[in-house]
Amino acid sequence: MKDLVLSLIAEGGALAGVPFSLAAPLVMVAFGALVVFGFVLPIAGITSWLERRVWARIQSRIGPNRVGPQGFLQWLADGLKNLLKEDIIPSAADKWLFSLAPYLVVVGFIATFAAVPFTSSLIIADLNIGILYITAVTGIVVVGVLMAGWSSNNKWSLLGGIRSAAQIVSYEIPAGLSVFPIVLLTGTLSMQGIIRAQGWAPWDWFFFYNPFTFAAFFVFFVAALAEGNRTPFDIPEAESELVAGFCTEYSGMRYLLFFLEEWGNLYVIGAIVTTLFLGGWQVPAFTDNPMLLAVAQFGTFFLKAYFFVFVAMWVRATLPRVRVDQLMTVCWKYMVPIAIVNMLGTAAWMLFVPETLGRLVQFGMTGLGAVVVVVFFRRVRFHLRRANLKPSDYYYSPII
Amino acid sequence: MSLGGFDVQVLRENGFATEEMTLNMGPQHPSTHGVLRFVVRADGEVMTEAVPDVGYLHRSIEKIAEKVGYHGFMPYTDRVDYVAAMPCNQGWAMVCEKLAGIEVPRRAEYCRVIACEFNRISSHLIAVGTMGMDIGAFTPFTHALREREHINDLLEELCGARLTFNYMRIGGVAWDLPPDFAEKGLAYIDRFEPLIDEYNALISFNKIYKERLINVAVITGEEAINYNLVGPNLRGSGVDFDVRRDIPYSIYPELQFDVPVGHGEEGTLGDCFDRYMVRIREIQESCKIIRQCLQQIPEGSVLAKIPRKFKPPVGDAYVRIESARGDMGWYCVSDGSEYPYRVKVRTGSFTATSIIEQVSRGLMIADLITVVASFDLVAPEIDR
Amino acid sequence: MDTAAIYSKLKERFGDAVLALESEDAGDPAIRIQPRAIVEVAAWLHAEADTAFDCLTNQSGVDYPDRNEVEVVYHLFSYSLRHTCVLKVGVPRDNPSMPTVDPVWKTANWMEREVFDLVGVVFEGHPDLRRILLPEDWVGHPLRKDFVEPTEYHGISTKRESML
Amino acid sequence: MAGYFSNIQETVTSIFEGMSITFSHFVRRPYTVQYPDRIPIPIQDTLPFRYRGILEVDLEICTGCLACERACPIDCIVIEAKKDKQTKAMMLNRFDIDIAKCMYCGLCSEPCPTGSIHHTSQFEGADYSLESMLRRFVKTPVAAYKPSKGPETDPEIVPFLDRGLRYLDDFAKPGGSSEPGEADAS
Amino acid sequence: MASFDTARGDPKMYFNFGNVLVFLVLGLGLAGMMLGLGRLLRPANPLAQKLATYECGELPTGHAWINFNIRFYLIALVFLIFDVELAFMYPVIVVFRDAVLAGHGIAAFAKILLFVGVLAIGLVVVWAKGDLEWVKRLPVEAESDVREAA
Amino acid sequence: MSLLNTMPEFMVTTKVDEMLNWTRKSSLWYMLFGLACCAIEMMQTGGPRSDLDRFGAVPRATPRQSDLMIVAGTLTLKMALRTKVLYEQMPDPKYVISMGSCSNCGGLFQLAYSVCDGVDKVIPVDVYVPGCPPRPEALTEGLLKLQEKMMQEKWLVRSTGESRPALA
Repeated sequence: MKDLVLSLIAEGGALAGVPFSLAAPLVMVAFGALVVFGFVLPIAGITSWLERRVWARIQSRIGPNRVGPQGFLQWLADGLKNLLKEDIIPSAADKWLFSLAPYLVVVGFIATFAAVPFTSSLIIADLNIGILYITAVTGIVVVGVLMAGWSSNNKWSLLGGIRSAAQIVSYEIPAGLSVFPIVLLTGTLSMQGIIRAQGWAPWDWFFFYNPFTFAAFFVFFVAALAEGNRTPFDIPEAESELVAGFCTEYSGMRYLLFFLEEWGNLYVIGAIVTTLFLGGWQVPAFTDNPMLLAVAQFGTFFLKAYFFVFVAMWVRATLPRVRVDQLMTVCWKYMVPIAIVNMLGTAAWMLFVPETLGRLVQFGMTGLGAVVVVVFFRRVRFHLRRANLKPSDYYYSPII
Repeated sequence: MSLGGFDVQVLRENGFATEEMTLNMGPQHPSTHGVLRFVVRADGEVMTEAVPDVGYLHRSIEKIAEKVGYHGFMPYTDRVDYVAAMPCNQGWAMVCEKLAGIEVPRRAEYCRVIACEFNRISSHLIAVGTMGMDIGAFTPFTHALREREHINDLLEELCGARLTFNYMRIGGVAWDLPPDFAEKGLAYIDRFEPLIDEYNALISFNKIYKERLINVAVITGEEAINYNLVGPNLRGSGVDFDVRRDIPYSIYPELQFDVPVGHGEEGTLGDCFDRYMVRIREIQESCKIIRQCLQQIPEGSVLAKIPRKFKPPVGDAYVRIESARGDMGWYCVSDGSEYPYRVKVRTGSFTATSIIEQVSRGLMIADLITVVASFDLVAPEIDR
Repeated sequence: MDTAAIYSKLKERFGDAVLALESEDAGDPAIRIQPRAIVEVAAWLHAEADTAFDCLTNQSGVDYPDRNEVEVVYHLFSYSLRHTCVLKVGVPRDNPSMPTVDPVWKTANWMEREVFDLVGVVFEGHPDLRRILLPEDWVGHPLRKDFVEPTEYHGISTKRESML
Repeated sequence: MAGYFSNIQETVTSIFEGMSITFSHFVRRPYTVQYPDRIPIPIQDTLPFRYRGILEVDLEICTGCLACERACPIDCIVIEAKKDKQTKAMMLNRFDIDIAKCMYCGLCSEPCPTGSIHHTSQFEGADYSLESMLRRFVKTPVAAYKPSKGPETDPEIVPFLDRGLRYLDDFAKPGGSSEPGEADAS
Repeated sequence: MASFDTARGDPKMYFNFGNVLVFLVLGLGLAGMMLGLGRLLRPANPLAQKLATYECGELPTGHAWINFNIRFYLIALVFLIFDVELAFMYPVIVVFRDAVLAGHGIAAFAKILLFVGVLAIGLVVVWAKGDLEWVKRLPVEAESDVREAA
Repeated sequence: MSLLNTMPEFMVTTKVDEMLNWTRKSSLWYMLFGLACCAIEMMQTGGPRSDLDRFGAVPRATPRQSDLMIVAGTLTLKMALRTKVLYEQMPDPKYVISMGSCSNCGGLFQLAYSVCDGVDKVIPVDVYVPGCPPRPEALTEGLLKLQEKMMQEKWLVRSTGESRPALA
């Protein structure tokens, strides 16, 4: 980022002659706005449309397909519609907190994007405490949600808000603990640093590094789902129990901001998981062209991150939700101990396992992953056969 | 406790004062299955009391019966339990036939049983589907709806409507089976049966799902009988009783089928999971029954000769049939005129709702949803 | 055990409290009981080993203006012995009150509330006798034969002009 | 302790199984029928013959016997039929059906002697006002149909009567007689 | 390998945090803009009924601001202890790799074990005391006690 | 401060109005308000065969986030009062579809003593869908009819006569 500013104000740059102290904020704001409006908002919106399509497909439906080609503009219609909706602040609510809550939620979510990498050179702020920063900033969302739940003066909201606070706060622990194995291995908290410590090949990813990081990945992903209020941990807004949870009283745009956070957060989850465990933007060095390489890196990172967005959608379409006490049991009695074992195991691994054996284990783990995938697709085939489908019942295209 | 009033009860735990919250769950709530209201008093997430408040769908069907006459009441029976309207049709037809002593042609009995069993499947699909939805899994619900559409298509061919069938008449049925109904029905049953396994693998045996259902709202067999629970709710508590088998009516004695009974396969006998699994197994049994009926159905007429002005002799009769929600009682008093003197419908949901206050004490708010869904309540069946 | 046998046993045990066996009409035979004796009869039928009526399947109220009587009908069933029995109790129309059988069968709680709501029989000793199906502020008992529909409820008129 | 690990194992396997089922739906054809525009044939044409949609009256074969009006439990049919003093013919002055009130039970079409009043497969009738749901079939008074002694010969009526009798034939007949419901006309 | 370069006065760091600040402001601006734009276009028709608290169609009984059950806050306390512990562990974790490379990995591992040991003991204690049970079933006698006392 | 109903009518403003109407009609979130028999058909309409989601209509549990109330089923007098409350708690602009005979005019329950004959006695209705219950396609048609109606509305443009939006 700083290099970009320097090159812009250098001789022949677009901002030649402008002093650094003026150019830097200008470029920052411009670039930030570009990221927010050009990437974050569309990603959140498109994710909402895609989720409805994926969901619909799993449920033998089609999903939104009338607004724009394949219903692609559905998110725009939803957004604009909510812009035009009346904004209700219940008379019994605490008006200030009620209005403030969506701001906090959006800020907490937008700020995470500052530390999310896109390519090897493109990251808004490569903080040396990157991963710590992200965990810290997502905490703002908790405050917002709790505030929304409390200020509505609605019992469903209150229950939703408190559930959400307890849940996010609890799952912070396994999520934090699952980052530790990676930090142990890399010795840095910087997002780019963690990615650089991995390679492009699957066996060079921390996912397959050893059994402990393998387990840590799942613990982290599940904890991240819980922090993002996703099924099976969507108890704060549990529609069938709490009507709409903490946002029961929110209408129109204010509601949409919560909505935006939820969808946008999915990408953040994917990006962090990709960074920590899946080698981030790492691609083989196939070309010298920096532009081409950047595009490849961006594509790789985006696809990896979006795969987890897809997985989250898919999980949501599969699983029921847990109960509050079970949620806590899963966290404190299962995930926290497992995360602690993962961390200690990784540290011990670094100390005691020789490099050649470690290398072999990496290949072995990768092979194991491949086996799991194969078993999975065999199960899929089994279910398809059991359902006695006629040839005309198969339909492979995503477009309908 | 007054229903509308708000009385704060302070509970002391560890010396800290916490207040109880009075929550209205319903009448408009996504999982109260229509319009049902619970006045929940909760301490945090734990309910100290959940008092059902019913009557939001009281449509005075019993009074209407006194105005529209025996034939004209048939469409109203559809609306007593719209999810399983066929058994209600049959109940009304049977109580009239019992009063007047009418013999129903055998083919008509077969038609009735086929229709009722198809309807039982579609009703149980709603029951298990909404169970999934209330617990947060939307996909099994839509899959259940999809299979229901197939059954609706079949029933539509049979009687021209998807939900409110008005298929049966006093003395028989209104329409004979369509020409290719047997083939279509058998083909569908063949296709449908493996899907139950898929459904089970997707949701019934899911660990999270099981954890939500097991050991929740345990009802012992004795309690169930005392509270007059019926059908799958009763059998879920381990009481081996099915009207179709034990107080035989229609052609059920001639058919081979098992009566699924809960046996506490996971956790305690009589919990939500048992009630749920009884329904899943009943779907399989219904498939068996339909298959037998479609293969054995005799030729003949499907409607006995009944005068247009139907006047049963003076007297009263009580008929019990096994609806999808269990033992459904139809009580009809005739004064010899064209109009019934008094009709009373005893329904399964009504008694099931009355036990909720008892079993929901000390459960969590999320469990109330499970309990309501496990009883498979249908609002108009409670209120009529 | 059929109704006649139960009747003779009841007659033997309770004497005058058991009024008659009604079996001449179409449909089910029934045993007519004195209103005051219903709890004892019910408890006895529930407890006795060869009757063992452990379930009250149905309880309904029927209004007979010409007899000036409201009749409460109990349909009993025994899950252990698989037999049924019908009890009928007539209470005067202008003062319809009788004891509750809630202590014998829990299910009577709601069924009696319904009978109270729709027909207006007051059950003495009932733990929670309020309206169940109709709103609390409803006037009248609609399944009485002389019930007149109100024209308005909270500002909503209950009649609709036919378009025809 | 064994329970602890078997819990984890059961959770993982059951979720794996569930995920494989949901994934298999990506290659199954969606069940949606894209009403109203993206379907090869209108829904109405795919409905079974018995489908009870919006009521329709063929005035050409209506005998004015009022059987349907009497059969309707909720009085949503109103017919005014009068004997014309001069021509001695039954004149239909009014035949109204309130489809907003109708409960689509089919009880009216069952006693109809000619199948004049019948349910169609038409179900679309949504509108902005209730008044538009009042179907007035008689625009100007028409003479009621008088069943002829022998088979019908009037070419304008034959198709209607054929359809009507076919519709009636679908109903079960008391005692199983296959005669068309002429006997009920009285 | 990028090491933990917290060189004091690294201008890049200030620059990066400046960027973060920009994002915070952008977030606020985004929300503000959306709400402001909506204000131009949305109807406003506040009626007393409309602003009443939603409670499934019933009129709300009492308000929602009550003293909530203490259990909800206990979780927060447990979390605080754990989170502080986690924060203390970050420095050790980050330099562990360097320590291993430098050959005194065992000592570093022992330190980590110490930290984690404290954490684990805490977890075991909380677990054993039953404070991880999110909601204990209400003691029935406690309820009746209160009724008698009142 | 609001721009609604302030603009003169010319090319641009009508186009903008059209666009606003388009977004509104493409994203009709309906409130889960199943009352009786029609509720099942409403569920089926959201289900796989009819899939209202195609038109961007998704169910919402709370009135605060819904644009459309589909009154599906018999409205009893006891429920009518609650229905009014729920309708009023929806934010503007809001629409009502009356689904089925019972909510149209009481239908077959006009004979009953405890049924409110028609939801239009309590709240304004935009589209009536006949049927008992209407099949899912009929409800879909009702939704499309409502969309047609929504496209005729004027929001920005100063409108004369009866305009739907009741503005403060």
